[in-house]
Amino acid sequence: MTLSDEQQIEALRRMWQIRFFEEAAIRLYGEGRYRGSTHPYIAQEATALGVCATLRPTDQVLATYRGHGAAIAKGADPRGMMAELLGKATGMCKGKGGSMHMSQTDVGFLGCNAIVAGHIPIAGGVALAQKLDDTGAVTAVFFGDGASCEGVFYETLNMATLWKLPLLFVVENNEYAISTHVSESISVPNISMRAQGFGLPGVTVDGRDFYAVYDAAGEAVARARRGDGPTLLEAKTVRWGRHSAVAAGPAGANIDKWKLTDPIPRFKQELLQRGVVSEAQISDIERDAKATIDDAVAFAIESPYPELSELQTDMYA
Amino acid sequence: MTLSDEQQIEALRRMWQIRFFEEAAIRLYGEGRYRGSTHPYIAQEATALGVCATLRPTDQVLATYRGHGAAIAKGADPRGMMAELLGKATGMCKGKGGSMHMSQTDVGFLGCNAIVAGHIPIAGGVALAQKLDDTGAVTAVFFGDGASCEGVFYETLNMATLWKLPLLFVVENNEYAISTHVSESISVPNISMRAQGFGLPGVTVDGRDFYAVYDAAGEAVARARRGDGPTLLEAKTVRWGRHSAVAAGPAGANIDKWKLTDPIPRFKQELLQRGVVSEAQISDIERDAKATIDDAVAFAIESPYPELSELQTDMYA
Amino acid sequence: MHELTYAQAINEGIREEMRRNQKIMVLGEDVGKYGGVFGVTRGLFDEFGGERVRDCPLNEAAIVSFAIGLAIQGRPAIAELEFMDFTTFAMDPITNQAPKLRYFWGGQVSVPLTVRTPIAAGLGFGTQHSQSLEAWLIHVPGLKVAMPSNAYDAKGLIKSAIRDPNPVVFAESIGLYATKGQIPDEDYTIPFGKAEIKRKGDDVTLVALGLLVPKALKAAEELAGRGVDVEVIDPRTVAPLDIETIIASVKKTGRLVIAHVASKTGGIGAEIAQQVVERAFDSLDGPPVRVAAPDVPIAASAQLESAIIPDVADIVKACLSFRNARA
Amino acid sequence: MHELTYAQAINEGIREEMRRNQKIMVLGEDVGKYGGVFGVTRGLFDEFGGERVRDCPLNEAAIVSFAIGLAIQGRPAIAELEFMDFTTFAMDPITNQAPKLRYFWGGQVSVPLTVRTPIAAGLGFGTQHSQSLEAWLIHVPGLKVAMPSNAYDAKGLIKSAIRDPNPVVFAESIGLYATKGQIPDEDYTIPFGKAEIKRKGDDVTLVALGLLVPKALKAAEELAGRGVDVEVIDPRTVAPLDIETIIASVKKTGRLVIAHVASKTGGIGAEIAQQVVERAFDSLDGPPVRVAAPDVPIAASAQLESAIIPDVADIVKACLSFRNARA
Ligand SMILES: Cc1ncc(C[n+]2csc(CCOP(=O)(O)OP(=O)(O)O)c2C)c(N)n1
Ligand SMILES: Cc1ncc(C[n+]2csc(CCOP(=O)(O)OP(=O)(O)O)c2C)c(N)n1
Ligand SMILES: [Mg+2]
Ligand SMILES: [Mg+2]
Repeated sequence: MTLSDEQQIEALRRMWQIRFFEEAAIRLYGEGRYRGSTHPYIAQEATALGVCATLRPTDQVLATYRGHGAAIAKGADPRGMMAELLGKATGMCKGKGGSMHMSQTDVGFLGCNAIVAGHIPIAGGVALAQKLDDTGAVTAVFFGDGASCEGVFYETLNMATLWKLPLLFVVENNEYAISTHVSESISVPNISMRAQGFGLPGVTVDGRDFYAVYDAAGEAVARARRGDGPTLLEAKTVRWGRHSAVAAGPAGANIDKWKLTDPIPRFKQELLQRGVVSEAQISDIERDAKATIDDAVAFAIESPYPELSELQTDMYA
Repeated sequence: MTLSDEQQIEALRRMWQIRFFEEAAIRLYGEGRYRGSTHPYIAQEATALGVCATLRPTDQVLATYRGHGAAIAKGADPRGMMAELLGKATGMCKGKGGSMHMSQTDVGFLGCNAIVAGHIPIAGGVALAQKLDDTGAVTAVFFGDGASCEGVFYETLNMATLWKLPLLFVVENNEYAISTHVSESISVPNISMRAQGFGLPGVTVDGRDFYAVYDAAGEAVARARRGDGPTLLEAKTVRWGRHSAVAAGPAGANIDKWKLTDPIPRFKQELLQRGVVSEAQISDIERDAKATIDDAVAFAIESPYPELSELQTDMYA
Repeated sequence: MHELTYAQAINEGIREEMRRNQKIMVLGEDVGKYGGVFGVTRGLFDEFGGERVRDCPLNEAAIVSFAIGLAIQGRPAIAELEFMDFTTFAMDPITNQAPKLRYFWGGQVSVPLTVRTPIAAGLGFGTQHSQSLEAWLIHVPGLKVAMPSNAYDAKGLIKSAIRDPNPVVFAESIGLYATKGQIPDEDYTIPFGKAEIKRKGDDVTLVALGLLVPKALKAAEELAGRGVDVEVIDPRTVAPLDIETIIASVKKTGRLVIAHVASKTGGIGAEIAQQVVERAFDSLDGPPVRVAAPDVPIAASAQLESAIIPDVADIVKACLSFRNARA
Repeated sequence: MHELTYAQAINEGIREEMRRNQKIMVLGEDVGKYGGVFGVTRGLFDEFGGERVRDCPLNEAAIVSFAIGLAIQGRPAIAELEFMDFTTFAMDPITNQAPKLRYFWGGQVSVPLTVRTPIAAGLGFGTQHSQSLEAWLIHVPGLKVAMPSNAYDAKGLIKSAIRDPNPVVFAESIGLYATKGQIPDEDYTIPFGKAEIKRKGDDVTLVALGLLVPKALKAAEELAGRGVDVEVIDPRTVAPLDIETIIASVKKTGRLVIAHVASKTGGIGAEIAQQVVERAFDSLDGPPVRVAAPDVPIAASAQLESAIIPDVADIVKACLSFRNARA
């Protein structure tokens, strides 16, 4: 697979959208515009884009509560997302889901899930459906290092390998599960090594490097489309600092380290070096992404809250 | 570690006891002397004895519903077991546990468990307690190939490795979980390979070979006592035929194959070759084991059922 | 008409639905070639093949979750858990995922999931294999729960469950698997939320669930001999629950007995009683009476267990317990 | 006396018990250096070290199971689940293992286990982070369940829970963590199964759980202004449940309201109501009234959620709903 210039430009645009979306999400939380919590995807943008750039609209993505990045990367509408965050009737889930349950099935984004790892075996079922449909579609499931400790992850590794499902496990190792460092929770140095116990390929890449992620994901997706089964892809990354908008002080990587490894400037640099874009174009893309999110925020703020009658809808089909 | 002659003789005696116990259990079930079910350990005796011969009285063993073998191997009283099977007041659990919940804590047998794999993480906690007690004691947990698919098994592999617990995982791969062959349920050829994804040693041995099990278990136990952490020991074995006394027709290995690989004649043969016992002694041991079980059966049959007032006891300490 | 056991009736219901809709799948432990540990899926593997009747590794959480994944991709999925006690391993997908996904995604998907699982109460399997846990499930908004008491209902309800675009837990009773019933030759379904009055009566309303319905009918017969005319109601599904039929009956009889095999405290009996009390307080001669297992783990010993699981005599006694018995 | 928040009171209770008994352990996600996601275990790691205050990988089933293993080896264990909704992953150890082991082993072990877990209802976390699931747990024979409503009780009850040689689920309310109370300087415990009458009254008996106790007291004050004299009872533990105190009150007032944040159907309200109806039917002026969340998943949107979680106004309304209100 080769990436067109437009694809790379679109990837940068979405990386910016994610960054601005999350910054807005934190700001709006601070302003008391919604309750609960939100889990910023800041600093992990290259992983979502690197993976989703290998996917087709008919492929499926499932993500965790830290899933706004995957949503935008898969093409979800920032307006619907922002309105959802604020609990508005115009939200993609009518305000019923909030930050941790965003989904937009018509672009193949089968949602965030607030139960850590709960979505991994569901993704297995989605991939099984794809295999039976035999259309060459694949599923990518995003989850964290912490999630990789839950039993259902291993159960799914086993079943997906056994049944050769078109499934891409994307574990985003940002070193922390809330406060717990991977060295205190995972018995092997790389999470991709889990694959050795299950008989599927396991690969570790720098999750802050768009191209590295793209290449590894591309290979895994091609393998899956061929019917050769799943791959465990570990994207090593860092967390901006706080686990969530409500979590107490930084426990993750500190902001200086973060700035050095920010995937967006890095990707920008590479795009310039590769001659894909000019400096001027880059400013345009950044401005455009900003405008998209500003518009989404305005839309979300102006939107009405759901009617109370909505409490009773959507329970049963 | 070297085995004394007495230890080897005792191992043979207990293998016979297990065999006779299980034959009696099947017969008594057929006679309608108890309800529910029972899961014979027949043909797997060498594994329980090979492992338990490496253990001290203060070590702990946890097992599945197919756990009568582990119980006898760890020194549980056949009378208490047989009475438990028949639901009698003199049963080791006062009749409240039945076939699938036998336990005798004063010999370090922390019971059978009827939830497949449910006992594996409990064994992890027991091993953690031992590590904190720092007495060099270890825990061995027995479970089947089927159980190795449950998420809690992997969760425990991870935690035990991370915390270097004195835990010996003994997976008895008898090829079947009820009707499901390992090739249909496990994504790698040997279950011991799971260890590779978790960073602990994984070993596969012929579970019908007492000495092979003993040697591998001995190494693992020594490692655990030294504080070097857990080992995953896979004992390859066969199932006599039916999953349980109630299960429909044989789905496991057929009886001809089973006879060829019967661990008891094999062990007998080796004992003779090694000059540990004479033919005459062997007959005595067999007769003695038979007498023990016959006595247990008589004891169990003669014992009274629990009083109805027992319904309300033992709920709270 | 043809005669089938309760187990065969469920089998026939699944089979017919799988013929109607090629997308329907069966997943579980031993459901394939082996036909299920209690034989309920027997023959489905031969007819529909291993792709659609799929033996799974031994992992309940993943089985139900995979079924959810299939369901939200438009493939109605039937997952089997070998005993209801093992719902404990699948509680997350059963309660946090299946019944909530549609809601928290604002209606973007439907979840045509059926989780079949049998209750083994009274068979001597011991405390981890004998529980009737429907009370947990009725407390989960978005989940439907069926508890068939006979072959005819079992077939009609399993077909409704499979056709339902929403998650259903289908709680079978092993103690009923061998009971026989007459099954119409033509296609039929039984709607959820519609109780059946199994026997008309004027003196006591007796609501019984699953395994206890046949026992309730026996009790009613015995009571008739003693001049007490019992109306026996089988809710058939407990979520949704047809409380209207129960209330209408209580308005006539003034007395309510509820019988289930689950332990008493926190059981469904309390919920049914309170709904009736809320809406028909003035019609009641006295408090509703619960017949249920005592609040103890279920002992394996046959003698102990038979004292735990409610029987005909317990039901009779409850029906005679009203102070001003009319009869 | 000293002032502590509800969260600090639990912390102090755990701390004191850990000082009393060196064998006591704490296990959970983020319970160590971080001090717990809601700060309840803050400082314990520093005082007792990482061996006894143990950060675990993210796996609830293993955490609770390990705690059981420790408990049966004589080490009372306190396991934390970060939200009560995650009990779904640990349902097997919580319901099939901890409360049954002693029984099915005929009394050979005791299981001094405390599972601490907070209820997040009303905080906008959405449907998988907002459930109050105590109704599941009271249906499990062998399990005890505490639901403290204030700092004083929280400390006394956590100490009892830890000393109890039996498994306890200790359900905290995040909405109460910051509420303050006066704590005696000397050691005290609060026994399980002993309700507290928070306010005496003659007209209505109002039983409230956890988060709703303060709301019930506010409602009672408002009602007093309207001439309705409400007796507010906080059961403090729901298993065992001090039904005697509730019945004694109802015999006086003739009216019962039960308020909980869990959804109505299958909730504890039904159980309490039915126990009262069974034993004090003739004292009741009318049916017990339940104040509870409606039977829907809990939506994230603040507007929707606030309509779901019962509030003071809902309680007031319920207390005024009796036909022949005496006041
Ligand atoms: C089953 C479950 N357990 C615990 C939590 C609480 N929790 C939310 S996020 C989180 C940490 C997850 O860490 P990781 O998987 O590494 O993802 P990250 O936050 O780093 O993206 C925890 C423990 C939860 N939501 N679900
Ligand atoms: C959690 C759980 N799921 C399913 C069962 C039903 N069941 C009992 S034994 C068994 C097969 C276990 O196979 P394996 O672990 O290989 O042990 P074996 O019977 O071969 O000794 C199953 C599925 C159970 N008891 N518990
Ligand atoms: Mg992480
Ligand atoms: Mg096996």
